[in-house]
Amino acid sequence: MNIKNKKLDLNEFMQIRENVLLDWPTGKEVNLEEAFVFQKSLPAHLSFSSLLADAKKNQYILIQPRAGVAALDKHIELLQYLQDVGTADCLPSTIDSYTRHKRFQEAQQGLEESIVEGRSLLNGFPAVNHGVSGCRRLIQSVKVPVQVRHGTPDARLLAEITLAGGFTSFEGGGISYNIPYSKNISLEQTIRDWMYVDRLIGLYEEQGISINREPFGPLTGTLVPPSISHAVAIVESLLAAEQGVKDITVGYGQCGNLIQDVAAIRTLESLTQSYLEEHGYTDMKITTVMHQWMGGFPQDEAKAYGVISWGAATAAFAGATKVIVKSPHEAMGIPTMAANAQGLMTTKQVVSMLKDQRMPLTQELKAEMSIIEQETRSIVDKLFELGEGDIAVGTIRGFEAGVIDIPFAPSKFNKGLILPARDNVGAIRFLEVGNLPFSDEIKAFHAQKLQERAAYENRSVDFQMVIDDVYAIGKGKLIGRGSKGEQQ
Amino acid sequence: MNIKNKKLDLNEFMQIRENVLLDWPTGKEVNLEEAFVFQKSLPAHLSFSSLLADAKKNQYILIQPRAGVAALDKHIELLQYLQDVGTADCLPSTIDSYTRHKRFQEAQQGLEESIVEGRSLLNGFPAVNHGVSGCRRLIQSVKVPVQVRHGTPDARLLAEITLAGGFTSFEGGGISYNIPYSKNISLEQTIRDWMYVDRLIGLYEEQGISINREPFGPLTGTLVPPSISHAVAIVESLLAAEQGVKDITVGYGQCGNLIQDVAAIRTLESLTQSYLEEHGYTDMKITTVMHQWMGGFPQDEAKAYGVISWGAATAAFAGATKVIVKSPHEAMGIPTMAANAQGLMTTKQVVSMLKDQRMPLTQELKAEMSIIEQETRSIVDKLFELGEGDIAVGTIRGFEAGVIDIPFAPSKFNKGLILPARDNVGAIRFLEVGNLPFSDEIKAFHAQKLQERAAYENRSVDFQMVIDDVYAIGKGKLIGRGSKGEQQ
Amino acid sequence: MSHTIVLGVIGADVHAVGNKILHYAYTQAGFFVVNLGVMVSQEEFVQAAIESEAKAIVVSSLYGHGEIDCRGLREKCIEAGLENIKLYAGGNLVVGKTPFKEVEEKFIAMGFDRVYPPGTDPKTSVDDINKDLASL
Amino acid sequence: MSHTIVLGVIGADVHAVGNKILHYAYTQAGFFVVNLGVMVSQEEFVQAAIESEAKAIVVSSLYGHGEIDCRGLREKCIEAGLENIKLYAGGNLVVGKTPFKEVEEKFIAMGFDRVYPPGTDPKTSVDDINKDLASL
Ligand code: B12
Ligand code: B12
Repeated sequence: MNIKNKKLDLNEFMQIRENVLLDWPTGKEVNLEEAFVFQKSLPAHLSFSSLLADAKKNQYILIQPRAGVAALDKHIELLQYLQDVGTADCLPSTIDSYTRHKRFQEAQQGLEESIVEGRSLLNGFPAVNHGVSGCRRLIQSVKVPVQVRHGTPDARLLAEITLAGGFTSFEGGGISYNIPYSKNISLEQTIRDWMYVDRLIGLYEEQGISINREPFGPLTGTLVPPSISHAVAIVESLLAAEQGVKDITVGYGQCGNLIQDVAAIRTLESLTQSYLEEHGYTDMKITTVMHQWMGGFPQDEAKAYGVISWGAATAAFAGATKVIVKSPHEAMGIPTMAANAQGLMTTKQVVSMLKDQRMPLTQELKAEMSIIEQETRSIVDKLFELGEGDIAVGTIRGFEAGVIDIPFAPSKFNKGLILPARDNVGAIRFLEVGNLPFSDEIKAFHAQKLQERAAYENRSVDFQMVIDDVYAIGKGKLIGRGSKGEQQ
Repeated sequence: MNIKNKKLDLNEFMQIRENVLLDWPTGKEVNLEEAFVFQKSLPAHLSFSSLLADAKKNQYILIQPRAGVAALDKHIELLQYLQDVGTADCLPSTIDSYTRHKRFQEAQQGLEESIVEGRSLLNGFPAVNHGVSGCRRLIQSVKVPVQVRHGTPDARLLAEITLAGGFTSFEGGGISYNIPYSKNISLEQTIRDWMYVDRLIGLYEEQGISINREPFGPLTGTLVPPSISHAVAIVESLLAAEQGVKDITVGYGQCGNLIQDVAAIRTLESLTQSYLEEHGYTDMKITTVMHQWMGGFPQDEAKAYGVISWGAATAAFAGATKVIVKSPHEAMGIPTMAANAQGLMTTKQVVSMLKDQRMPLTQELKAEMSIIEQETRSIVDKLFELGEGDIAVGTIRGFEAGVIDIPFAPSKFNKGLILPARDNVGAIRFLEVGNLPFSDEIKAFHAQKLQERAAYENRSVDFQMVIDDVYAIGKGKLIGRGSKGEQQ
Repeated sequence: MSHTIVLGVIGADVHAVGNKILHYAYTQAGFFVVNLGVMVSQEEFVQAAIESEAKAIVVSSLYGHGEIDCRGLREKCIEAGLENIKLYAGGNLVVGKTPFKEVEEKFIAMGFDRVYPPGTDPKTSVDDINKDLASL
Repeated sequence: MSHTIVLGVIGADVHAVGNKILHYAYTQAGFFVVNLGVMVSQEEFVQAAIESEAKAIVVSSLYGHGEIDCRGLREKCIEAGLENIKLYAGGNLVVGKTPFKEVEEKFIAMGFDRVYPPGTDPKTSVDDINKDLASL
């Protein structure tokens, strides 16, 4: 294995860079020195880092949508609407799936057809095709910071263009944008490509331009137990920090059980902080983001509002710095501008109403936090062990060994042995632990929790339980019970 | 004072009854013996008592809308829709304001105009005008129990007609449907008139027909501190029990601070139970109902969904037996059928998702419960003292003395000295305690809580704070802060 | 100048909260407020206006029957010799969420001078009243 | 009879959850399932159908690009000699919440035999497939 968690040599970086910029004609618009000047010229209210720091300090919760359409004008209109009507505190540009797979030619075709048809045929904003100048027009049309949100295994050109274009936050990572988002790309490849992205951001940091980095927390969005996503978030934070990233927002997708979710957000912040410090990255700014339920949604809009609100309430009780908002159209398709703003307004109402209420540190919460901590540490520590101290190497070996494993992931580089299911109060537990390096005690804990539920429902602990749980929220429940114990 | 908390003599009751039935021509349709037969003929799934008992036993939460239009056919259509599309577990018939004030002639006119115009000019269902036969047609058109919801100081004829008509639950009480709902009617009058209603229900109980009674918990719906509404609920339960009522659902309007709301629902049940037992009513069935936020709503529908959902979540965490649901049209007007069903569906999604999560009994919760208990007991015990053991007499004297006092009430029989405001985490405290018989310790507690907030907001504790709090939820906040500490 | 205005909630309507706040707001704004509270009949409004020599009647209706309750108020004022009195209405004037334009037209046709949609900030009307009464 | 069907998520789409559940459901229903997983090209679908002698191709598309990705699949099948193969499509086939009628027409016009709206229960299609393949 020819990889190391080591800051990329600047010359090497610059060599790779030449090729990266050739991937699509807009690459040649990027000039780093000029980009630094441009970023420095941006007003403070367009800086994601500043906004996050302010929210963390003053304990309010930022709300952010997902949004992106093909045409630049329409995309600007969309973001302005979400800012003005939706009262979004910060904005995204969600990138289309062709761009995510560097199929820039198909993206171009989709973009052109979209302009002709007057509706977006792409499921996001093709930032690379719009180039640096297009991005700058966008950034200068809004009043709040804008982040690149995507799902791109190789995001090097995308990062070059969008950062030069004035975006101040970049989502993703070598694991979180590979395993849930691709099939055949090796982790070695994506970790390496994301080192490039992080190194690039490090260069901006060296210029005093703080660019926020957000590992993608929810992974496959479907019943991911907190320790799994925490482990990934911590690894990606360590990798990013090594390349010079200073401002990190670690993420988590809401599970639905309040105590588990609060415990998850609290431990996510403390564990990340602690691993970074242990490894010598002491000047980091850490914040958290909670994603409202990322799995299947109910089709009915009124019901979707219920799910959205519960996500908002959870973020408030947990004290997340930011919450990513779903829309009432979630189950049906990419939301209209109006539906997207509605999700935001519902969320804003709830997070502002609950702003001053935090969950106190009860026995139950402590216990849940301790479980998550133990599990996360056993995974991350095992990765270090496998990598003989190198977390990049360890992570690749870890995925090979199934020591870290993501449920429902499409990637062939993921072992796919674990199965999650909900316990009798809806917390997500392990039905199959696969090769996760958990203690017998922890394994017994999960088995017992699921047994409790199975006994209550008078059924067996099996794959049907997993399926029922995958469908549950879409069908108006949290736990996919059989007939027993259900409200009609 | 010529009143006593004593079961009405049957002869006396029958004498009064003759006159009651003369109030409007439909009164003569009522034949008690025949009504018993009819009620007994109804299937179990139309019984409110049975449904509440099942929900309490199996720990799920019933959802119920408010709804009523003038014309019978339209009202039936409305209720069927709320049942089928809205998945309401139980139904209401909300009575129009003319009927509430026994202005049956105006109700008749409104009803006729409504039929002509093809839209409801009345704000509810004029059950008296529709008579026993109209009510029966209604009850037999639906699959779940139906309750009379109103706000009627003198509900004697309304009760006669609706109970004979097959309704199985009746909301209200001599205090809760007087002080918030009228201006010039004495408590002596309404308590007496409600003894009649309770006695009537007692007669049904004697026949083995259990009719559920629900004192109206939220009162003026606006920043009512829990101990105030608890005291009223307990008094009305005692009065009802004396007349032979056996099945009581005590109510409470959500305040918005989760711990306070959970504490309120838990203590409401335990205190009611304990007072009833202390006074010899030992075979009572007690359940609870929580009303989603009863004060001013935000006009925007997406924001209203947020408020509705937060109410649903609170009901679930508290473990209320039933939750009364608002609609996204709340701030604007009586909801359309569709908007009403939407509020229900949002609520159903949230209560079923959270069905298996209850708030554990933490230190914070215990402390809040203890405050509510102390306050409520000091009020109720003082009322017994003033009444020299008779709670009817004591209540009337208590209102005169301001020993019990309801904020923002229109009645001239209410002292109106107390003022509520939110503390720094949004719990409702007393800014003015008026003549409430609280210990110095409790008074100091409230003063200190509001001082804390005032210090945080750098303002003084005054009437402007109350106004700001009245507007707050409508404006997207829980606490009506000045500029300080607000999310923009 | 301290204008005298009559304030109240018309009909069988008991919504008292907004009325208490309007009372406070109008008093703060320097008006002399005759507040009849809730459940006020047309006759009581007219009587109070005569007795207090008020220049304006501010009617609230929240509960949905405003349309029925307000009909004829203008005529009663005229009969009582209050030809020039200004009539204002606000609140949730009709049953159900209704485009405000329709509601406004309806109430203007009934003889109201100004009509306000649900949840109007009292301040808005203070400015209007000051303007309207200055020209009397 | 154990029909062979080819299953996969077309294009650059990585939504894997529904695919895993469909695989399970179709296997339970007695089909022999050739599951190509996510990110499957038209060529791969056709190739797999030829190799496995499948009678039906079940295409999922969730991410919104279904419209672009599915164009020409019928033609590719015909070119490859699979004149009679049944084509099914389901998922969130187009970008945005769209009346299903429109989507259905679009995909039928492209040569699909049956089209399913978002969140269709796999069971629905099991019955349809059994019916359709019985008549072959
Ligand atoms: C989980 C999820 C993700 C996960 C996927 C993880 C993974 N690798 O599997 C993550 C977070 C990675 C993700 C990414 C993206 N997603 Co996504 N995702 C979802 C979500 C929330 C649930 C999907 C799911 O698993 N449902 C549960 C399973 C059981 O149901 P299902 O997938 O619908 O499949 C069932 C049925 O549809 C049916 N079915 C499917 N195919 C067929 C075929 C036939 C013939 C039949 C009969 C039935 C059938 O049976 C299946 C089993 O029951 C949906 C919205 C929703 N449904 O609530 C959005 C959604 C599908 N995603 C969407 C989008 C746009 C994306 C992204 C482009 C952008 C983004 N938001 O980041 C990327 C795409 C990446 C890519 N290249 O594909 C959109 C698609 C929009 C559209 N069509 O207009 C949706 C609808 C959300 C939205 N409203 O915006 N997503
Ligand atoms: C609290 C409340 C109650 C309390 C009232 C307690 C009390 N005695 O005061 C209770 C629970 C008792 C109650 C009862 C009823 N209510 Co109610 N209630 C409300 C609620 C939730 C808030 C009202 C409030 O206090 N707002 C806060 C104050 C500050 O605002 P406001 O009242 O709107 O007043 C302000 C403005 O409107 C404006 N304003 C008012 N008048 C005027 C006039 C002028 C000229 C101007 C410029 C401004 C102005 O200034 C005020 C101060 O800022 C509203 C819905 C809402 N707004 O969210 C329903 C609402 C008003 N109620 C309604 C109804 C139907 C009823 C009932 C008939 C039935 C029922 N649901 O039980 C009974 C009626 C009883 C009766 N006979 O009147 C409906 C009216 C429907 C319609 N118009 O189509 C509403 C809109 C709810 C709904 N959507 O169904 N209610």
